[in-house]
Amino acid sequence: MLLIRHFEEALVALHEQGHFSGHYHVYIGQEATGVPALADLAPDDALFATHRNHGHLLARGADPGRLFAEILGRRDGYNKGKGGTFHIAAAGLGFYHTTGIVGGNIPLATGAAYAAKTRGTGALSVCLFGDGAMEEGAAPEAFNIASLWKLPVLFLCENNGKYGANKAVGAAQSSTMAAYPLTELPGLYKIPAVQIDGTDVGAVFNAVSEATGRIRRGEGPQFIEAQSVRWPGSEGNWPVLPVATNVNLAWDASPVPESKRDWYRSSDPVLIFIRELVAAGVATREQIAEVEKSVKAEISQAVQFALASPFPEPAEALRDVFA
Amino acid sequence: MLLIRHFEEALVALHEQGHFSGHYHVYIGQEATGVPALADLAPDDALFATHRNHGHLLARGADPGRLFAEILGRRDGYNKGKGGTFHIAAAGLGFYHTTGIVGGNIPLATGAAYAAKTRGTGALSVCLFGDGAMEEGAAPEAFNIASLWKLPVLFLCENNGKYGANKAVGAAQSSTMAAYPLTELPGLYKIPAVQIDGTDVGAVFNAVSEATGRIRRGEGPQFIEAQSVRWPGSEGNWPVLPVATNVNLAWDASPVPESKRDWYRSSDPVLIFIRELVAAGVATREQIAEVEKSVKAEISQAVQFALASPFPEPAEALRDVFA
Amino acid sequence: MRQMAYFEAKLEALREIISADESVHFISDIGTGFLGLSEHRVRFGEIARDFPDRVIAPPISELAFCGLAIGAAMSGLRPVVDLITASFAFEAWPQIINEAANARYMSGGQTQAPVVFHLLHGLRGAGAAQHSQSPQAMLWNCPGLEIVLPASPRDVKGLLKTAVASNNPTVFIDHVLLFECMGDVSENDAAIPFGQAEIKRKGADVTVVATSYMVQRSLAVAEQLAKEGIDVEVVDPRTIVPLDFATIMASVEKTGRVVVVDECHMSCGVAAEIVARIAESGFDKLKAPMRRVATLDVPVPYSPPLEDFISPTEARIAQAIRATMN
Amino acid sequence: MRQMAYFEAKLEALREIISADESVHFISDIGTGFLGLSEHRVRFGEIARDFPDRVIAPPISELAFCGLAIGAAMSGLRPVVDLITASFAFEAWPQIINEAANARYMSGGQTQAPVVFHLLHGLRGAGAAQHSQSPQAMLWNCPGLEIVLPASPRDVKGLLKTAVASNNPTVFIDHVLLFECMGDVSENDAAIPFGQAEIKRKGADVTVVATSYMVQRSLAVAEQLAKEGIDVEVVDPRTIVPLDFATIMASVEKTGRVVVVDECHMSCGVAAEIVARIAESGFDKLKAPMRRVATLDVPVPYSPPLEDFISPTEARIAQAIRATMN
Ligand SMILES: Cc1ncc(C[n+]2csc(CCOP(=O)(O)OP(=O)(O)O)c2C)c(N)n1
Ligand SMILES: Cc1ncc(C[n+]2csc(CCOP(=O)(O)OP(=O)(O)O)c2C)c(N)n1
Ligand SMILES: [Mg+2]
Ligand SMILES: [Mg+2]
Repeated sequence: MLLIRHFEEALVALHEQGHFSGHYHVYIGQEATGVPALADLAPDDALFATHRNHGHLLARGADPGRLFAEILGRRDGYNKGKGGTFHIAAAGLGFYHTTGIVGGNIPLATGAAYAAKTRGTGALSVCLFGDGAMEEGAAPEAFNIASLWKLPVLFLCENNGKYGANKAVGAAQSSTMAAYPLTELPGLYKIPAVQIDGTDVGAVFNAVSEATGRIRRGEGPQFIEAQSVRWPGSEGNWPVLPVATNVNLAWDASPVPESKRDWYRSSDPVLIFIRELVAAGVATREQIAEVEKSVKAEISQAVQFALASPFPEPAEALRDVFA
Repeated sequence: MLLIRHFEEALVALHEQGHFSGHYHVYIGQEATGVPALADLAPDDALFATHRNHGHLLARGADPGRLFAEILGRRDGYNKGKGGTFHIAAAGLGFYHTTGIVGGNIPLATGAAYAAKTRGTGALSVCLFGDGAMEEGAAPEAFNIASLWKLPVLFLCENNGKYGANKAVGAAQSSTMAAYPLTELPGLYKIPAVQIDGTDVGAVFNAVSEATGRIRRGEGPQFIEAQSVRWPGSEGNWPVLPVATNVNLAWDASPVPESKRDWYRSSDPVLIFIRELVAAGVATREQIAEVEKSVKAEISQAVQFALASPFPEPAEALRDVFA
Repeated sequence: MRQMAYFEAKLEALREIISADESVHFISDIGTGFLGLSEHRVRFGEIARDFPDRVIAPPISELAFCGLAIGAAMSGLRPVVDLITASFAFEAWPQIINEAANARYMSGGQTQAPVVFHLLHGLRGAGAAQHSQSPQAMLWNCPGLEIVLPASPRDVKGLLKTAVASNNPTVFIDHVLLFECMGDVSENDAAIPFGQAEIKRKGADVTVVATSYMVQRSLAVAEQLAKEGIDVEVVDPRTIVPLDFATIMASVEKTGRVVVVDECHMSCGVAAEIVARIAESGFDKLKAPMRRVATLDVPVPYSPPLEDFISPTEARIAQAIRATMN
Repeated sequence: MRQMAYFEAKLEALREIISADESVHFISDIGTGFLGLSEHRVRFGEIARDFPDRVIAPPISELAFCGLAIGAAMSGLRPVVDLITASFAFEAWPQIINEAANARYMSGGQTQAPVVFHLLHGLRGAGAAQHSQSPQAMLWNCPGLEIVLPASPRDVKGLLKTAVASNNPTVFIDHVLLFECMGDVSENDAAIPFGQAEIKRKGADVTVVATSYMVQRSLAVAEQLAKEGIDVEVVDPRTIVPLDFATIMASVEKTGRVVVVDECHMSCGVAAEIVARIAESGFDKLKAPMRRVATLDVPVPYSPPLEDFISPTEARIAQAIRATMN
């Protein structure tokens, strides 16, 4: 989780320094969903992420250097610089295809599950998407098929809009959806669906283990809505850091500008987890600070790796269209 | 209803005689839905039908001669022969656009309702579609918007698959749908939804009046699922008449080939209604036979009109692309 | 050599393909699969019956079932999806254009999606505006898709085999009016490699480049015009991605006269691209302006004489060929 | 005459349009409407604030909200829908291609759908394969849609007005890299009729037909080449449906040399159609083979040097122009 946080924060800095220019999205605020959710999967499970994929890749063990390199468009990036931030694929980790089209991965993940089931591999497929994807017709269409054909797919909807736009109706959506809670839509298609606190590592781990267990026992698709509170750095179209995270914020959020302090104080999943670890006596503050130190060193090495990686030769653009 | 029945039966004959060649669909078996449903609408209400539109047009008072002419590709057809059976439009009757794309009219009807609401005309919009359309993502997407924006639209789903393909799950769908009954999907989007017997004229009339009443009082979209049993003449890809309907079948179905007799005996909405009328003393058998006679005369005149109508000049093909 | 009807060759190919490779699945309506509204459509049911675990009928959810096929292809299957009428492929456009076509490239070559989308395109008679489309030009404008347009019994069989064996997403675009066409198909007919045009008729005076059903129509016109002393060469690219431009150019160099016949709408259609390429590379070989015969730029009307008027008919093909001779 | 930035002219047009006609509704995100990711995007919020009943933000349901706009247009409104990135228009393809484009025709002229779809197309810098598409060629292959490609502050304002006033479905395709471009816009700028090309630069040696952002790029190249003694004429069709082919041909007759520059992928792109038309009608006027400069036929890569390599850059435009002079 700390690795993801520091990765994304370093990325914001790289963007501000002009090392890459396009639109991008960070996973800050959702670390407690991705990390425990992907902790327990099998090596041949397939994963389909979205524009907000960096955290998923890292949670699955991706090399931060090659991730940075991809986002910087460099030759050593996972996709040779061809995919970029929206499309990071790492087939070796089960990320075959990452889409920038909202809802686009829901049919694809359902298809990977169809392959797993009919080939009898015992693998499952995980579809990671935001609450916004529930507004696309692709979602109910794919839920229907996944349910009818009892496909081994976990739909993991990261609703980062808790207390969001639709607060008025008491729901937790980042945008306009009459069907809430979001679990009702898959539920309608007879897909077991639960809503959980996506900032609670234990809750996520348990819900995902339970769901994947059911899937592997042949019970068909499962749906989890993991709620989190939108990180205040993503209010504009480009991420802006309210503060550089360090583990001490877990006990003293005063370095955060007041208007954004609340989030760090009560909704930041990384800081919540740190407090939990310390409270449970699993680690001391000092140990955690040590971990952070080594994470930061790893990130800074990874940044160096990426910056040192050359841009691909221009003619590389002509390769990989067809087999 | 008799007019629709005899229209469609005459059409099957015209097809068999080679007067038109394309794929087409008839409304036989659903007459008790379309007729009462459209009986009570206002002149400026908008209607959006599908490939199975002939009955809707007739129920709304379309001229059978011009309908036949359209289906035969003749100059006097409602669309000058350009639309044909799938696309009969009659703007004067509120049929602006009839689509052959399953689910395609659901967003369109929602849009007409948006126009009616924002222009304050007091009109509503009626979307007529089959159970199959519920499988297209266009349906939930449009339901969501119609509900959020409280649009004056009646979604009238004609489920002609009662005891159909999905009998196994106890549902009434013509094809594969995990979300049943069909009323649950609009219900999820907070659209009031009822399931009714689409072969019961009174039930349809009451349900539609109630729904349109609510819509006109500003309560937003409403959904009705009208169930009917698939006519056995539509088992193949082209309609085939098991028998030429005449009102006497209401009391004696023996002229129908045995394998298809059941439908005429218990599921034919036209014959059901005739028996009701007689039982209620509203009409005698003889009066109904008289009506049928005049309907048949009207249909045969309409056929003559259509056959006498010339084909459009070829260069007509170049007109009506742009204003 | 066996004489065989086109639809029989197609069915034979489907059966051989699903028999030979466990990873092949057909996602298709059982009652009409791959044969649309033709009277032979029920014949697909025999295959479905013999491979019940590998032929599956989806709901009316083109976007999702095409996406499903793409995802399954990424995970090791070779799904063949029947979209029936080509117009319904628009429902799945986001998955075909944004996902399938880009998957290999965006991933830097890590991922492949060997899916086949099967469509029936074109003017089929009274299909009207929403059931007569020819999306091959739109698809050609989207790099990353192979596009196959068979025109003979031998080609439909051989190209279908190559399509399923290909490691790329492939759009297999067929035409219902070809189904009754007869032709030679050898017992052990081999797969036909993509990117190999076939000279369907040798001729010295005019090169006609035609695709799909227009190949058959152009051949008929060529016979007619032979009587007028015009010797037409008919070149069938068979696949437009990849395109065997060398064979086309060799013919152009020989004849110096070009007509391109294609059933897409005219503007930005397949004929536009072929004419543009020849204009760029073969300008000095041309003895006369090139001509395109395509569907006129109006939505497809329902009424037969109107449909005929906008269609690339034999009369319009003949007229275009004659025009190049003046 | 006022000098004005392109995005300002566009905002001014939007405000004037919604002020002038009660039946205009904007279906659009409030925070970014019509300006995509440009830094000025929040400026649309001012209009939304002033017309709260006629600017409405839809869910992420492109298919439904485009269909809604079409249906509303059939019932008397003039909706303008912002699809943001052009690639998202594929989600609404069934409604745009099958419903909007065919409505008037299929109904035999009874129904009209005066809707405007607004898209931002093209290579915008690191948009990668799914956020850089240029769907205008696909759309041109679908009769029934007007297609507008503005390239200057005056044009964006004048053409937007005509688009909304038009009784046909219109696709308004803009380019975010034009937004900072400055130009003259008169206070009471009139609507610019569709189907009137503009000679953006007069020249005697080579005709460059360019659209959208490629007009600005071609103008820059023309200035460069003037120093080499090559006098380039830049013709901007401004709308491709309807197309002012007469103005293009008049220029071709004068220069005898043609380069077409367009940001669609090459095959079946806009440049293909323009080259094909000239090849058919202007064959005897040409002194050299025509050249196309378009996006190379590969998905759009993310990395800047790769994106640049496949893009219709100034260097490639200049090279193509020089090639026609030999
Ligand atoms: C089909 C499509 N429409 C619109 C967009 C533009 N877009 C990018 S991210 C986004 C919001 C998505 O919200 P959500 O799914 O909740 O993901 P989050 O960004 O909150 O993680 C939108 C609308 C898109 N990428 N694809
Ligand atoms: C998008 C799309 N997919 C497929 C079809 C082919 N098709 C025509 S009618 C039909 C069945 C529709 O079922 P339903 O909506 O229940 O209507 P019914 O024919 O039963 O009245 C299908 C699949 C189509 N017209 N459009
Ligand atoms: Mg979200
Ligand atoms: Mg039905």
